[in-house]
Amino acid sequence: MSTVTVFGLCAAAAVGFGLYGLITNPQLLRKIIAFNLLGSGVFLLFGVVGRRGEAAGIGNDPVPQAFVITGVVVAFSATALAIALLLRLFQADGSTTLGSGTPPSVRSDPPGG
Amino acid sequence: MSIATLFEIVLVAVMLGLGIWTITVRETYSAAVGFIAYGLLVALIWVRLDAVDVALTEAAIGGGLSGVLLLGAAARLRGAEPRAATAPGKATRAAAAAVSVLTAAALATAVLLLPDSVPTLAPTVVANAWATSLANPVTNVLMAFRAMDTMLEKVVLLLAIIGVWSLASDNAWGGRPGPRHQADPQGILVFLARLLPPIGIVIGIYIFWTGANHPGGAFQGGAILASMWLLAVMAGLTDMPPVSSRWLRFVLVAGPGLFLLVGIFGLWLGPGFLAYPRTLAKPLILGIEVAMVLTIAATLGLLLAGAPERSVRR
Amino acid sequence: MSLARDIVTIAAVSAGAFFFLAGTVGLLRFPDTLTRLHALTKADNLGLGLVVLGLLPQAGSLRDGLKLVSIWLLGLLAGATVSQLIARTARRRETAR
Amino acid sequence: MTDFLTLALGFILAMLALGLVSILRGPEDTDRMMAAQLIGTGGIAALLLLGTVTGVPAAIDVALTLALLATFASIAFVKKGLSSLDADGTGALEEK
Repeated sequence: MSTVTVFGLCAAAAVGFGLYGLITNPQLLRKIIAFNLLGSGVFLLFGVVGRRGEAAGIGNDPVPQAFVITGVVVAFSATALAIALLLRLFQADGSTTLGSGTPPSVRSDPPGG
Repeated sequence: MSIATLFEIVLVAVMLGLGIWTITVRETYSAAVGFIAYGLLVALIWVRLDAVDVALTEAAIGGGLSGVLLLGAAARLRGAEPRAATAPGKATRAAAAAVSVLTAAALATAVLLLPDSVPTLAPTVVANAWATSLANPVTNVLMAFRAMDTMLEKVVLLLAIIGVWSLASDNAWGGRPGPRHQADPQGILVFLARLLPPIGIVIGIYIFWTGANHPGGAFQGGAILASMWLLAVMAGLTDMPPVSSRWLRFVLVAGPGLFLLVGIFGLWLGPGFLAYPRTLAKPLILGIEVAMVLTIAATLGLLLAGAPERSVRR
Repeated sequence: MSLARDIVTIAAVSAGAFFFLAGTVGLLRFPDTLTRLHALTKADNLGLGLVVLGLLPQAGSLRDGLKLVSIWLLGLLAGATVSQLIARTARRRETAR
Repeated sequence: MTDFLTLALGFILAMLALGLVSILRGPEDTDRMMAAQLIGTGGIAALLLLGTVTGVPAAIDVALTLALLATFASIAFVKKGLSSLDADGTGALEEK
């Protein structure tokens, strides 16, 4: 087995675990973590394909590398925004899930202080 | 099987074990810890794949900033865990497992059946490196050949920070994010927060500067600077600025703003948007990167700090 | 010359690996936070230090060597500070009981 | 030489995994705080060895970055632990 095969299969497995966690975990924070896991698997697939494209003295095709760096930054921004939304939901509603059931009684903020 | 392959399998096994653990463990807090370790192992894999630029980013984000972000959220939500909602039923779980296994299997098949002829853009990148006189191919792609992506990525960071700020409650609008940390003058934390940031700032600037010719760059350097800033905040040596302050907003838009200006400049004088004049390519790229490293450090620090919580009015 | 370097590397890296082993065994076997912290610092300071020492002869340039040493120094600084903080937390938790 | 370093690398990784298992199971929060520290040092040692084995000298820069960010993560971790202690009502250090 070559490096590419081992890490490629690992990336596929990471995507699978991430997807499973994303669907089955009711906690929103856990969903965010699982989504990051899924994302890292996708990025690794880029890396594996880039590794195959080694040429001209560069060990890994620089174009997918640049894509992954951009992707990591965007994923981080999305994670930060998602966590801020979650914390706000918790503050307003006391819940950490998007469950059905009783409609949340949104406590309005005290009028602008 | 060679020793190298054996090592790779050990690495992958530990990483996937951590991945499973992160998904299945009961406490969210532990899952966040697991995710930090996972990020570190992913950085190791990137080094093994000879993509050191990505490894640097992953070490800075996956192992560092993302982990701290998740831990902070997990610590805050801790009390809410016991009354967590019901887990999905057996049927849902089975369906989810089936979907996940199918997806993973499809990807694995794709990996195993990759065609023998390998498309690569590496020779093209190397052949065009003269245009910028930078030796790091990844920086060339990020800052010149696909500069549009990088510019828009900075805009995404900016949008994220606007999104986070707009979640502030009415009485904290425009205020300072996070709690005020009290400095304990005798404390070990204050000692560290005085000693480490100077070293960290030097290393951050080094990582940024070396990005022209070796792995590194503005984003990775900015992440280090942001962590040093937050360390000083956590030790209570300084406070987060109110998000309504002018200079802070100026720093936040400086990077993408300068990028955009240079881009329009290229449209006006040169052949197209973001086309650098040949003689000025390197100074222009460096100028954009200097502005960007500051913007990135401020943005990452503020993203980690979260929505404003304290009013500026006393 | 190259042989002498390799011998230094093998000896120091083996010793470093041994301290990582010792630290891990300590973490697994010791009963409470403070003793485990004691085990952890072995892996922290000596393990990393010996690995760095072993890699120094393999470093390509003086600059790489300096970076290696500064990594170890940073590790020492972090280890000393963080274990102090953890120990303090453990102490506070115990008095709180 | 490369083979020996690869072996050492695999060994340290295995130790890291074992240490993580013991710590992550750990009943106390302080045990988990140690995890962040262990990940930092073990990971740095592994990165340095990997850089030498794979012939990527720039791995040293990754290790340098990690040394700083792992310290930051550990401190953030301990701080969070301290503040959760405060939330238990044993002291008021933070939160306004």
